[in-house]
Amino acid sequence: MVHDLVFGMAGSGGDGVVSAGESLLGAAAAEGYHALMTKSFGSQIRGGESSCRVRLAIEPVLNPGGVLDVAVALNWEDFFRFGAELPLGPNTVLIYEEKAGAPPETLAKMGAVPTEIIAVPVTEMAKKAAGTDKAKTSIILGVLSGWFAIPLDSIVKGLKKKFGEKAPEIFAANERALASGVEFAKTHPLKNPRTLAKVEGKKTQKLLCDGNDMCAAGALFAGVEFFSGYPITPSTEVMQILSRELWKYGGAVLQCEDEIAGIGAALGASFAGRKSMTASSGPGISLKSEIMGLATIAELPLVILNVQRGGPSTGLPTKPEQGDLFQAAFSAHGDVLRPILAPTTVADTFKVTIDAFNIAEEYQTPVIILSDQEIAQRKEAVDPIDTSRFELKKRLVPTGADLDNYNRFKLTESGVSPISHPGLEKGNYLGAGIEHNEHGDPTVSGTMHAKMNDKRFKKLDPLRKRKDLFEVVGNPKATTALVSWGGSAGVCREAVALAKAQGLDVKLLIPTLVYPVAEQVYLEFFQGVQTGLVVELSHQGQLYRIVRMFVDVPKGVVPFCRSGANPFQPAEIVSRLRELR
Amino acid sequence: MVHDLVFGMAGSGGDGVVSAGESLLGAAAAEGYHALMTKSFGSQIRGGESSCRVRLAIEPVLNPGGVLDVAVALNWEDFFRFGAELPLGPNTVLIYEEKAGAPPETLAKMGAVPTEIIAVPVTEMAKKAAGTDKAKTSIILGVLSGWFAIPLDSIVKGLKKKFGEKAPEIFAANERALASGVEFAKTHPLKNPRTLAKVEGKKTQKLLCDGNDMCAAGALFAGVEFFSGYPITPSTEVMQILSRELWKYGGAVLQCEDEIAGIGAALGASFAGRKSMTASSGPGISLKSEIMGLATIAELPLVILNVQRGGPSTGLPTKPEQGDLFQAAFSAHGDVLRPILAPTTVADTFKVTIDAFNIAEEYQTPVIILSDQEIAQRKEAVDPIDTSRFELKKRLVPTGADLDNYNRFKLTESGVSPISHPGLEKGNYLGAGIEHNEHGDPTVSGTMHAKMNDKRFKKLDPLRKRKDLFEVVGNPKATTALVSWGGSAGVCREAVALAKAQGLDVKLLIPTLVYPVAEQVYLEFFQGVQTGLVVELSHQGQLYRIVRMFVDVPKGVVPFCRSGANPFQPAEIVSRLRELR
Amino acid sequence: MEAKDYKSSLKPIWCPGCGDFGVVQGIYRALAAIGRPPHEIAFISGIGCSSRIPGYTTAYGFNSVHGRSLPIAQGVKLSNPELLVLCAGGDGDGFSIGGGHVPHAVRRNMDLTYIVMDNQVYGLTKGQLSPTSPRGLKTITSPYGSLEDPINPLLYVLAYGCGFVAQATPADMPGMAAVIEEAIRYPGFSFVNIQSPCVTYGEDEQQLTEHKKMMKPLKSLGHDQTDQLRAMDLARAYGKELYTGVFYKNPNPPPTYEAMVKLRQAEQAKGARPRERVLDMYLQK
Amino acid sequence: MEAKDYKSSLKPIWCPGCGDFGVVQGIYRALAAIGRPPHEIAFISGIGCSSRIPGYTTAYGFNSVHGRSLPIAQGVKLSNPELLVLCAGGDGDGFSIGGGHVPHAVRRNMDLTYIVMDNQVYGLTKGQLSPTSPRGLKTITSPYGSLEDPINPLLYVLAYGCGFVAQATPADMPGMAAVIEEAIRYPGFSFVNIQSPCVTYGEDEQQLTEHKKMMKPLKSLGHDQTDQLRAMDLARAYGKELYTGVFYKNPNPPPTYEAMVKLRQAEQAKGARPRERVLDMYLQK
Ligand SMILES: Cc1ncc(C[n+]2csc(CCOP(=O)(O)OP(=O)(O)O)c2C)c(N)n1
Ligand SMILES: Cc1ncc(C[n+]2csc(CCOP(=O)(O)OP(=O)(O)O)c2C)c(N)n1
Ligand code: SF4
Ligand code: SF4
Ligand SMILES: [Mg+2]
Ligand SMILES: [Mg+2]
Repeated sequence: MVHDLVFGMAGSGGDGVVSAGESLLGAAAAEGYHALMTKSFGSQIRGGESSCRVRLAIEPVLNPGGVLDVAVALNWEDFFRFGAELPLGPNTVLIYEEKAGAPPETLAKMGAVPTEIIAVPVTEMAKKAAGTDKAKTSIILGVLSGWFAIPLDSIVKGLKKKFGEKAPEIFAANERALASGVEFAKTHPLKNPRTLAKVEGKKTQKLLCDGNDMCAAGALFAGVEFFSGYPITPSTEVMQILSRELWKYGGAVLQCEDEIAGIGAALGASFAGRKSMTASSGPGISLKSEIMGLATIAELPLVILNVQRGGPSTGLPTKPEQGDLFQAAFSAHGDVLRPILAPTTVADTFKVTIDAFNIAEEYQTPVIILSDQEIAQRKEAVDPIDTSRFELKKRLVPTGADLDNYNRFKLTESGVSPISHPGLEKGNYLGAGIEHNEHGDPTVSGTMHAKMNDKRFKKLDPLRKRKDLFEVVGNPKATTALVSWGGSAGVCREAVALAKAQGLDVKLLIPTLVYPVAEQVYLEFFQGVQTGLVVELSHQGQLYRIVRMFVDVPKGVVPFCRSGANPFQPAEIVSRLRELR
Repeated sequence: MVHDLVFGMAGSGGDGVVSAGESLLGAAAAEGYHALMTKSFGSQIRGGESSCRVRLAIEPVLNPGGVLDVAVALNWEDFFRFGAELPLGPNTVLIYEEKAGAPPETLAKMGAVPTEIIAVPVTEMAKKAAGTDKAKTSIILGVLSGWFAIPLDSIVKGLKKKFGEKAPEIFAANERALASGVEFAKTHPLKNPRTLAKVEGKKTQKLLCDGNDMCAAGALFAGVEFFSGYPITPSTEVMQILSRELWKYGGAVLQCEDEIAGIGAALGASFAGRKSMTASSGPGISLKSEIMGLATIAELPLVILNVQRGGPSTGLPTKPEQGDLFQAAFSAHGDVLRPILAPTTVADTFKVTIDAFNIAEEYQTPVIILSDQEIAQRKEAVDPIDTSRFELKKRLVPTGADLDNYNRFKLTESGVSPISHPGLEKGNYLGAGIEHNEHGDPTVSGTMHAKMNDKRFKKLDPLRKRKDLFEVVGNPKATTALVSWGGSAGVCREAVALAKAQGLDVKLLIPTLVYPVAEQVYLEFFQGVQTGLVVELSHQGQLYRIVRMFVDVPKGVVPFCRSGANPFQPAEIVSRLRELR
Repeated sequence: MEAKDYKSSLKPIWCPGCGDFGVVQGIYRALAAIGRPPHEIAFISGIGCSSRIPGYTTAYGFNSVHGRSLPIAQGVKLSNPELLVLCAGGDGDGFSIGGGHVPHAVRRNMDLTYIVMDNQVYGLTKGQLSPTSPRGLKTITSPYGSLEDPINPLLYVLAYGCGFVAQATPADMPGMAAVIEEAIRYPGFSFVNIQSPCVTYGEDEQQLTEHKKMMKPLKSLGHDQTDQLRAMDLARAYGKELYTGVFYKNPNPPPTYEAMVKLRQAEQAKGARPRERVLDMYLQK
Repeated sequence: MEAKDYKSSLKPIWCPGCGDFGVVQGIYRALAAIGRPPHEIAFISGIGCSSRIPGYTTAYGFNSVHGRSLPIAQGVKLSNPELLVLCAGGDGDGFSIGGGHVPHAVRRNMDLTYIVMDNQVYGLTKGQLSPTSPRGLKTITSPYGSLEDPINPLLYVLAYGCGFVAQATPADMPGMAAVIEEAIRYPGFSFVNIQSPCVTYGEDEQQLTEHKKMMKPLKSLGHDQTDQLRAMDLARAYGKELYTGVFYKNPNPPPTYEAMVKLRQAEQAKGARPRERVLDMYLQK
């Protein structure tokens, strides 16, 4: 009986590996498991190799897991193409299509060789049971169900939903294939059997979605009224969902000619008084940087999503990396302070998106949501979220006295000044990228410039004191520490648990607000810390450097970072921690 | 007898204040003085208020100086418009146009009131002597020559050059105006006379130019073959000079439709094997950031000039600020390391530009020259530069064996691989923004990505060890320290001398290479340092923060920074240093 | 409403005699004729001498960044279709750095008016080549003369399918004001190219006195405003002839983008989940 | 030289049946006919499925960033006019994000050839609207149909004053190869719009079988290649008619930009100071 199973499957384009993964995910979700799935493709648009990882667990899962418990290779070439993305270990049950032939010696080279390697005549069985090799993956699902006790009827229900009405005969064929798979499992028991524990108690209906889905939903909940952008992997899905949904709420979506127009139109909408958003990934964000600076000096609310991918330049467009933090914090010219929020899980993306809109509107500033390809595109079965706990912020609109000889950029205590919008009588003003006086008129005065810089920075001070934008996991007294953000933070959460299980007491700081740097939060967290790691998926370790800018990081706390594509595994983090001490 | 005089003059557009300053500068240069002039205008394109500062000295001068020794107001309104740019002190000789009327109380408000305030009937004298008020500034030049012993014949020579042939009568009129000014000075001696000391020994013929002139000349000397860009204040002059000169050397200049095309064409030229350059200021640099990232991953040499101006966004386009350092270091997405060189004086800009081309070509990388409006546009009389001491670097081109199955991105010891260019037989390769293997083919492998990131960073290691890119001024054993860069470094040099004169022992570190951060250089410099300042003209103090990223800066060393427009004065730096101790 | 109600207290920093003084006058008059209160007008521009213009009106102004007035204006218009949205800038702002946005703004056909102050030079940056500078022009960045043909704003925008394309000059104030007014009243994207001389960096033959001599009102030529191909043919003379007035006006304007958006919002409204239940869209069925 | 000499060892990652397979074939043939050795060819592209094309040739390739192939290509050409410079990309790369560079590349008239693989969709990003997508098209980002008219690559480039404008389809391989060859041989900027179907995200009526039925060779219509206005008139049918072949070819091509640059370099050469004395230009006289 195990509480956590990680499956990995690879095949060529036609094999339907990914849809098999989705069936597994759906079935597990229906049974009340927490489940998570990531896909990976070759560079081909269609027909290339493809793979997926599916993780099922009783407890909530926060990352795709490490070494596979179960690996399925429909052919060896494609399987090995994914290398480190589908890691095998001695305890992995390795299943392969019989006609692919015995495992090549490549396997040995990969280090830890699975003790249990089983050939299944997948194609042959499919042809026999279903009369077509299209049913290959149903054979596999049957076998997995048989060996690991994945409830069969939920898989069947899923297939029925998929084919049921449209193609009853295809459904029937697949049902037969499933059965023959189960049969095979019965007649070929595993040497050391493993079955997945049942979920106890009532099963809550799960949400099936990825980080981009959650971002779009968060924006809709926060009351986004306008979205404009330009397609780019891996952020396009957000525009895609809003293109379907936003009209329903009286909003509009504009697919623009480029990213500059994308942020330009969004900024125009904000100038017009609307909650507004744009989205892109690294290359597009680079193009947006000039207008991000305009949003800062014009003090206009704007939410900018950057779903990071491997860089620099076009880089690795389909792989995760946390390499855009420097850009997010520093890309505009001049003195600019721009809040950056990083979601750490699929579900967290919903909350973070709402935070982003609230901060943008309350402080009249552009806010960057710094997501990454892995969180954005991994599908999870997560528990429904109680939205009643989120409050929504609106921008401060001038009224009464504010509007007698209205000063758009009034120097106030908080640094925030009431903001009007076209259509509001007596609120007329000149927005501009040129430095301005309180009224909004252009100025060349260095003194006024200093005052306005001061205002633009001061108004964001409260952010660094917001406890809800930081989380400490584990024993706050621990002298061994982890700091991590975004996708890597999910891995670190598990690392903390794993370390604990191994008798190592570790605490973890997760800043949702990655910039500006909250000195106090870090200083308190580092109290008494002797050793630690700042864990992030980038060559330079960008958060570590940014924290150093403002905080004296204990000598014993060092960066643990590497280039993107292959996310960290809890185990390697724990062993790295051990090396430190 | 004084060795250093700072003049300041202000008037309205028509008054010719600036050309008067130029006459002064030219005359001084001809007499062998070191001289420097800065101009400042209102936001009008033409006809607005204008002012200039001229500093004459026996010793080389490194900044426009602080409080004025001599101030000339052609009318009060315009004079006060420049506020802090034309600071008065008790010892300032304040000269004003009589018909402007007695100094308004604004003067008192400005703090230190000059003891010597003299009305000169400028217009009246001009009309009388020259028959036109166009000669007003010649009256003033005459007065100044009389009071401060600025050699008259050099001024006359200057005017002759200016009008001589073209308009002999105008020249004659101005000559009469000069004489009457001198006469006025004779008949109205100063309460406490001050005359400028003569330059001893033979007078070397001086160069009269500004930082942008020096940058263009440096590029030509370094062998630039292609320039493309888009006009923007305050960088346009570089394109302007190259548009005149580069053809002569068989090169070409392309004024593009925007900054993206500007850097795109320049990158194309580099891909084609040419030494290539683009130039802009903050807003344009923001637009260039995507292609800067492309240059990094494609490993193409490219020199990018950023003449900083006040930001964010359009900001203060005609004022100096050092606010684009973060952008220069971090603007592209992904993990990018891009050398940044900052010139500290007009003359230094020549050397730094040559360094930039050498580094770009040797290490196959984009290099940013981070100048600023003040250095770029202040005219100086400087000593000729011996160009024989500069060596020029060329990129490493593949030959012989390299070209059998050529690997463009070969993983070498140094990280630098031979680079071919279209036209070279057997050197054919695919350049790309996509991550690549050694041969240049696109890859999605995380392992290869890590290797290539490593290569791109490693190849720049030697830079941080280059002594010639760092300068230490003053007593290396001093426990009080200054660190400064760019235009502010020139002020700090004088602050060191001033401090010494006041018995305070201070040392100064000037990094020409501001990024990557040379840990060792800073650590050595900070040895034994108790207190100090990092002096820079930006709201955030960007160098201070960037150094902290990599170096443990002594607690006693703190930022001394402010928003742009008004450069630092040596005196305020020294007094700030005193406060620290 | 009178012209003066649209004039702000901000003193223009244009050079004495700059053509843009005339242009802003023409805009005051056109707006007065239309009569919308200033707070219902959004006036977006880029960067350049000409782009200073919103600040000299009492409308909501946005003097944004170089070349981006059109994308920003589209965001404003889509967010609040009730607003009267004006867009303005220079020849460089519009057809050099901003040139990529024009065809897309045109084809989206929102009801906004784009006014280009075409002075064949970069004024604010002190006199470099602009995309409309004549071939061979000598400037500080082309000391030996430019090597390119100028672009053709009128022909381009016609080719982009713009429903209202006109040209004007401050040399004919009533004519210019009338054309601006007609452009604003046109229900869709409208474009007016105004020959607005730069007295400081412009050429002599580009000044108002010359305009007075050169200008040929299209009306007087009996041009058929509804003939798009003929309009293109005439537009080809840009730079040689100074035609003023309307080159092309779509006799039956198609529905605007914002009108279609309103329809779509109405159609889709019924499908809206309460925002607090938005996540239900991902509930596993 | 034969076609195969221009084919690289890199295996195309295009979907089976993608129109771009045909396009690269046509380019191999055209290059073979011209016969320049691969190392004297620079092939620049942006980003997109189509922009992968340089990698499948043996030329020097530069698969740069989205929309910037033309500026980069101009830098290459000006730096080394002896090179044969090709530029290629998708409809989105060329007329959406890259659209601002096209008119300026055209008016500079360097001798380079720009090939757009027009599939009316964004392929690489998996099927969103492209600037040439027909009005009303439903895609993942326009589930209720697009609200814009498509742009018109042919008419735009004609309006920009391009000296050689043609259209082709891989459905007619010999015709396409011939047009590409003619474009490359044209001494100046040449543009070929190739209808290259996206089999994965494209519409049925955009596929090669349809092209075979629809295509109308302009030759067969007796179109006069030297009549620019008539060419524009025909180009207005883009999206309705599939005309193939040459729309316009300037009978007397003007000197190219690089030719004028060479002259200028020659004229100015005498004025060159020795580089080591370059600072003398600032010596106070
Ligand atoms: C991104 C960016 N690039 C360049 C500039 C510098 N710049 C300001 S205005 C301008 C062009 C002005 O010409 P035009 O648009 O024709 O307006 P005009 O001044 O002639 O009215 C330029 C190049 C800038 N402000 N921002
Ligand atoms: C700056 C930037 N923006 C967006 C993208 C994402 N992207 C890559 S290709 C592409 C468009 C592809 O369409 P097209 O140019 O028509 O080429 P096709 O794939 O259809 O051949 C987009 C939006 C990118 N790579 N870079
Ligand atoms: S420079 Fe030219 S365009 Fe600018 S304000 Fe002066 S006259 Fe007008
Ligand atoms: S997606 Fe379309 S354009 Fe891209 S390779 Fe596949 S068929 Fe070709
Ligand atoms: Mg202009
Ligand atoms: Mg396409």
